[in-house]
Amino acid sequence: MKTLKTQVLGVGVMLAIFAIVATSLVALTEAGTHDKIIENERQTLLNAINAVIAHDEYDNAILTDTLTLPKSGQLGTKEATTVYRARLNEQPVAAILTAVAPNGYNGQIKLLIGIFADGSLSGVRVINHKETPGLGDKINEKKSNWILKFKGLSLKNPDQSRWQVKKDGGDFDQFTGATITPRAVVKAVKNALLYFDEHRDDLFKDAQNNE
Amino acid sequence: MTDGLGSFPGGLVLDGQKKRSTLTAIRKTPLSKKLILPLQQHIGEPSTPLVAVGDYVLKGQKIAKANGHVSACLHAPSSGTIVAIDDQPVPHPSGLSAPCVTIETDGEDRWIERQPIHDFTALTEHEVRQRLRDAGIVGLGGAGFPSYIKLNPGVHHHVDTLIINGAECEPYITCDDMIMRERAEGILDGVEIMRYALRVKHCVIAIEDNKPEAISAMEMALKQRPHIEDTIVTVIPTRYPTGSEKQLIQVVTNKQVPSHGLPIDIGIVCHNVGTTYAIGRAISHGEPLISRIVTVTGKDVKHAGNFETLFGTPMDELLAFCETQREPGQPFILGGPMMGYNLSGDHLPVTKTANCIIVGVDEPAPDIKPLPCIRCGECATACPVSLLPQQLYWHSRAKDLDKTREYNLFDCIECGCCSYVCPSKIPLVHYFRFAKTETMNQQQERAKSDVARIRHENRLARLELEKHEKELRHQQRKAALAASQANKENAEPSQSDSQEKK
Amino acid sequence: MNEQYGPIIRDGLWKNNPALVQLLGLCPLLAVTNTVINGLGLGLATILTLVASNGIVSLLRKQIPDEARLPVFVMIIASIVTIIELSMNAWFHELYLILGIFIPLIVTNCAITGRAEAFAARNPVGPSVVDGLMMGIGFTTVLVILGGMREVIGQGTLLSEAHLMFGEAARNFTIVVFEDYRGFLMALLPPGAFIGLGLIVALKNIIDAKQASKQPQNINAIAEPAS
Amino acid sequence: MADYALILISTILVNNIVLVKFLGLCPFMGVSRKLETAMGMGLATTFVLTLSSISSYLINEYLLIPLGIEFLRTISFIFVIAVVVQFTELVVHKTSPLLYQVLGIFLPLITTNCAVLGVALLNVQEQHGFLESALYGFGAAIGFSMVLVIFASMRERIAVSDVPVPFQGAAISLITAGLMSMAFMGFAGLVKV
Amino acid sequence: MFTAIVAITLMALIFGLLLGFASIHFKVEGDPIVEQIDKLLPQTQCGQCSFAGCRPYAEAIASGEADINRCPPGGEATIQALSDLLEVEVKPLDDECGVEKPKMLAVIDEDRCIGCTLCIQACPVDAILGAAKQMHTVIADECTGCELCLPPCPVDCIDMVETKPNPNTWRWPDPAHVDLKIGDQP
Amino acid sequence: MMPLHRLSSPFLSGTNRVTLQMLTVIVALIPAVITLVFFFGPGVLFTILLAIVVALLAEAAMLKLRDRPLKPFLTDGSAIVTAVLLAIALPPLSPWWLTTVGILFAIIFAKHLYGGLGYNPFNPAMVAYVILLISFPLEMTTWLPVHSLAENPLTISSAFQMIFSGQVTIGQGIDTISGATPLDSMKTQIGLLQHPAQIINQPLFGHFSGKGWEWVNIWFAIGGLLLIYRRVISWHIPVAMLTGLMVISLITWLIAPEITGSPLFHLLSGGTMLGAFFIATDPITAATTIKGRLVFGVGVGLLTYIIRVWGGYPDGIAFAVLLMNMLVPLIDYYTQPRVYGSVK
Repeated sequence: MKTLKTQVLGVGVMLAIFAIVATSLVALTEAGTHDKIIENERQTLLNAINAVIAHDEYDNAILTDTLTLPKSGQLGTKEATTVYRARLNEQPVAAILTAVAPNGYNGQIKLLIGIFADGSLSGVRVINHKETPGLGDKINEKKSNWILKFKGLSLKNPDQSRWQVKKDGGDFDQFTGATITPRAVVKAVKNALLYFDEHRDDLFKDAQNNE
Repeated sequence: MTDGLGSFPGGLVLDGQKKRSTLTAIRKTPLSKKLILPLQQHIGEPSTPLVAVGDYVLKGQKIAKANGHVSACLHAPSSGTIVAIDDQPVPHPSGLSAPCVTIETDGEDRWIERQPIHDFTALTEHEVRQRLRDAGIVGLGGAGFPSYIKLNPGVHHHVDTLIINGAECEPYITCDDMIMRERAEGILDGVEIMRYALRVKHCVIAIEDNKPEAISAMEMALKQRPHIEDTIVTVIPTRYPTGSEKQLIQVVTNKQVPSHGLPIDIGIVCHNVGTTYAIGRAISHGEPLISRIVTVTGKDVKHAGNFETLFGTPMDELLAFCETQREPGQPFILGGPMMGYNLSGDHLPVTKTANCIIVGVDEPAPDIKPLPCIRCGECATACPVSLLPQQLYWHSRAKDLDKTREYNLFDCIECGCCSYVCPSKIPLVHYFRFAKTETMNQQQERAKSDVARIRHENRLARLELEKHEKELRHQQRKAALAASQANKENAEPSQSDSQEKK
Repeated sequence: MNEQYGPIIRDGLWKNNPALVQLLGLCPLLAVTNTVINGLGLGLATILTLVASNGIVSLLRKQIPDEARLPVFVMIIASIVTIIELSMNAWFHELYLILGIFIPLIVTNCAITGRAEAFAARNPVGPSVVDGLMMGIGFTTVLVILGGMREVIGQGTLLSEAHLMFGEAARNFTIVVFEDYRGFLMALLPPGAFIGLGLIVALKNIIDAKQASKQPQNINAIAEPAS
Repeated sequence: MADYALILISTILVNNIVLVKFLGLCPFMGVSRKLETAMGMGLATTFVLTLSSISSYLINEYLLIPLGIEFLRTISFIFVIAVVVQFTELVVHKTSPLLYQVLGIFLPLITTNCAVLGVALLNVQEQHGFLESALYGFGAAIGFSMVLVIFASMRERIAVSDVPVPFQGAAISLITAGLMSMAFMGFAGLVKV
Repeated sequence: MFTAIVAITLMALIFGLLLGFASIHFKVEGDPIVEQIDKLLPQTQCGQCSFAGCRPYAEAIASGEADINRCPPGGEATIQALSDLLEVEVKPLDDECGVEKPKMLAVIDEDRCIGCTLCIQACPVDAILGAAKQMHTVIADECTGCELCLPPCPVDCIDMVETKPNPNTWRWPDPAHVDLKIGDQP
Repeated sequence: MMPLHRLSSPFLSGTNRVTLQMLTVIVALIPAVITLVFFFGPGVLFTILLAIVVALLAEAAMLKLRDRPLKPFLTDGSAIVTAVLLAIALPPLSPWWLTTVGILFAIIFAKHLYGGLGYNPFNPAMVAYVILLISFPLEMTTWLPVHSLAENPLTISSAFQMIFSGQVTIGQGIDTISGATPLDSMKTQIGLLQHPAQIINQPLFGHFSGKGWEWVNIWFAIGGLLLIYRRVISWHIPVAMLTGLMVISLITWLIAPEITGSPLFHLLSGGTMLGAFFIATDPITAATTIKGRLVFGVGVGLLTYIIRVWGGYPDGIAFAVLLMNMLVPLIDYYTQPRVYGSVK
């Protein structure tokens, strides 16, 4: 019984030693890479934002100039989201919102929408979607330039009633064989613009409170 | 009289092809010069010869005795001299040879003294069975199971119904049809004896509706014996394989014999009409089983018909008697075209189970090689036992024998319905036969290897023991030596020391 | 030298290739091989892990008690993988995002545990490291071939997005194999991964059969180091 | 309630762990030669996968996050899984020798089943709560078992087919898996999350 | 970093104790798989597999040291059965070990036998009867056809004969050998 | 050596033949094909012919590669049946390469890699259909409106030109002459929260389902009845499948009429009848036991409906058939009939 116990103890101690060594090594690596990883993540986010608003159009630390929005039916979000604000010389330039088009062909389409302070679009990008490859996935900027065409449009250009795909009598192209996806995206962008219109002031106020 | 009848799943309606051999009455085959009698013409152990080469035997004399419970006696079909006891080609799918007794007949056809029993009720049931066993009677429908065993209800069973099988569902075969037409009286003799031996109440004589003459003959004969109670002729629809025992039981009684069980388990005994007739002859006339009715028919037979033939008669003589022109490449079959087998030659003896010889069929299976199975399921629809032949085929082909057993391979009755309907023309039954013999072979080998292992282990244990004993002896001897030396040492220490040093 | 390492090299690269013959490590193999670069990235990570784990396991093989063998192996491998994961996160961030969950899953790549069990735990460091390297290269080769196959058939290019791995300079590495190709989408979707690997395995079988028929009766001279 | 049902449908059919997510392929290819063994493997995996997704959730939530050592997630999860497997083996062995006979040989294999670790990591990635984690693990395991059993039954049939020689064995199995995964694409869009 | 090391070490320690405890407490005795493999081998004890009998070979298979295709007497059927049991691919018989032959039976030419008992000692299943200086004979039913009695015989009086089939031991021919190409015109 | 079928009994043989069954299938398809041509123009015929030619060539090539005799397998008709079924399922103006790729996958991957006739676990035509559907969703979901709706019906030569060179002679592009199938537009418009009862009043729809489609489906059903009458297929699968589809659609229709069309709409839309009588009944890939066939059929019906209504693809027949194909070994295993004499 005694040997049995020592044996058990031996295994345990052995494992513990290995654990100490292994964890130390891992922890050391972590310490060495920590800052770089944080920086990477920051850069990735920045890249995403820069896709919807050119980086020379603002000069503030956009990643820290944020505001948390509660979930909103108009934006299609089901949880709180973060708004990034772009400013040039302390003046509001644009807000970058997250919106969700709930009625894609295969589910939700998550969008990043940049809106200039004057209510025109600085850019739209799809972050996440499950649309049918070959049909609906043309909303991805890598597959087609459809999504790029939003840049510069606003609720007046074209007129609010024309914010529909051509098939429904609007101004926006649909894809051959797939109408649902572009329709969902157009609608989501339009709703985001409407939201922006209503909340413009709230969206740009109080920059100092965030860090 | 069709109400109350059951039916089995699947089955086929086949062209009977029976007319050709029922145009003439049963004829006797001429006595052959040489009769070759295989020692095994039945299911079970081969019989043991009672005669030696050179012995003179009389017609009906017992020349070989049953060897064990499941076995049958063999009798000389005619008088003559034993000229050989050796291996001869026998009718068997393998075409191999087996031990046979050969009699050179003297043409006198002299009977041994017969002991007819006029009132079988004077005998006990046991004595009846004993006489049947001595008379060498086996099932004449094709299987050749010793009949006396099937007439023994035993203490655990109560037999309720005796079924006389006059279905004869296979195409071409008409020997049962003809025996019912011509020898209905004799059959009823047998029925009475069997009813007595089995102490059974009901008796059903089942005949397919494509044999109206046989039906009326049996009904007529039955009317003339009003004392036979509770015995009826039942007409059943013609559908292959109604004549198979288990299927017949299902049709007549609407009951199923348990898988791996016997009809007697559900209180039913079933005998062929030919067997029934032979039982009647054996008791009432004291004649052992020495001949049977053989149907000789087929495209290439000029005078097709049924022939009462002594066992051992070479088939070539029988075929010559009905002027047969055998064409090479044409089927030459013993038994029916659905379940019979190819004969390896024509110089083979007629045996107890040889019910029909077919020389050339009218519509043979076409000469195309099989296509792969397309799983159409026709075979499963046709199977009278509700098996899934295409699954069995699949696993037989892959030699996955365990799986074939899982799919109930051994319930297959090899009736051939599946092969017949297969659109790809796959010889399914052949695969099943192969898988069955392969399984049995494997079981035998496994049993043998078990024995070998035990023997090997015993041997190892024995060697170990011997080695151990040797060592023990060695040690004992050493110990004894040491002890004796020690003794010596004790006695004369200095001497032993010096001795050792030397 | 050659005698000792020859069989190990042949084993890893061809005869006992972890992906084609042992069918190990299939999860990443199928999941990340949309493009050559993805395959290459994960392949390199796997090579590193294999070499390191084989080396360490072999180094410590006498110290590890038998009862604790598996947990220790797992721990060693998990640590290595975590280190690699962190490094990739730091230096190949975009690739790291694409490969996602399959980097930590290298831990459960049976090819790695398998080699640790079957080879490294029984052999000295030198052969173990070579074995790890060869198995890794064999695995990576398959990753790259499958990635290439799917990329060409699926979108008509090769080496697209090479910058994820080789930096910005590699952006124009991309080779457009078919101009104006409409793309055979299935190759990029899950079924394409399975079918593609199936075809590669069959191709290996065909080549093996060809070789066997060319040099008949090559007696099993090469001792097989326990598989 | 409906959300939970959707998680199940999603993990079993739409995002099947094997055919869509490419996890657990080693046992999928390795233990699918025979139907009975596939069933045993499925049963064992279901048990372990459910249990380990629960326990890794607990470890993550109450150990790693509070201590701020998320970077040790992989190590601790694989550890937890190894222990859960060992623990299962222990319990089964003690309580039901019969079950042990069925599951025994499969249990050690599960440690290196990437589906188990994968599901634990996915749970974290998708920020599932306790019940969601458990359901996600259970659904994934059911999806795994279902596909494994189906695949095994198909392989039994293919094993006796007249497959061209170079394709026999692994190659045709992979192609079959591919066609299965293709058929499963029919479920795409069933759950619009 | 410190917390990390402490946490993981503690975890490892606890789990290590648990595993160590389990591994000792629940060690499985014996290996039933050897029995099952042994059951499938033909028990000729012929040693063609290069192991000293069927059981050692079974043990070697169970431990993964030997392949399943080293048993010529068992042939294809045994390989099939083993592959089923162990769930590995079927392989062709290793020709290093020998080729599959029909079942053989040792027969002693009694005229030449000098009664040396060497064959009796060689027979692994005790299937040879006889005593020193007396003629020996083989019990046909027990002979496994292993040929181990051939080399020791000083006068070469043992012959291996093929066992002859009779209608009772006959098997229906394998359909696979009858039609080689499905779909061919005859 | 004696041929196998002469080696042992039975020595008689029925008249049932594989080739005959396949031929009957093709004959039974003719009325529906004529209807298709009537409604969707001559393109259908070109596609069928192209498919047959490619299928026979591919079959011959594979047989040659596998060292199998050509004649019995080329004449068994199975390749032609596969070709015709796929061609019918494809859009009427499919470009030639679409048909060719599909047939190659059907014959090579789905059929010959598994060992050719009789061994394929998946229905080859449906494998090809799904591969095309997920790879080329655009081409595969572009249908012509029925003739009577088109402004200028296609002539034979323009159809030929479109299939083989991709050139459109009339109008500006394929967009102007093509559109979605009734099933597809029903789904799309329900997505727009329109009520099925209104959708069905649009010009694309006829009495019960899509204009033209209902007739095509009815003729497929009539052809199928011929197959049942000729005992080429048994009634179990079609009846079970249609019952399954009808029951589930009836239930949803009664409970929630806003989510999809009526049971009749589903019975007479898309590939329902083609699937029920010609595809799900393919004996090689369907269940073989009686009970199994019922299970199989109901499964195909239910899955079809589920995929149509809730899934990501407009028609679910092909996926449903493949999914049930996968289950066939299990279904067969668990629905073995009770063998004579066995208890339960």
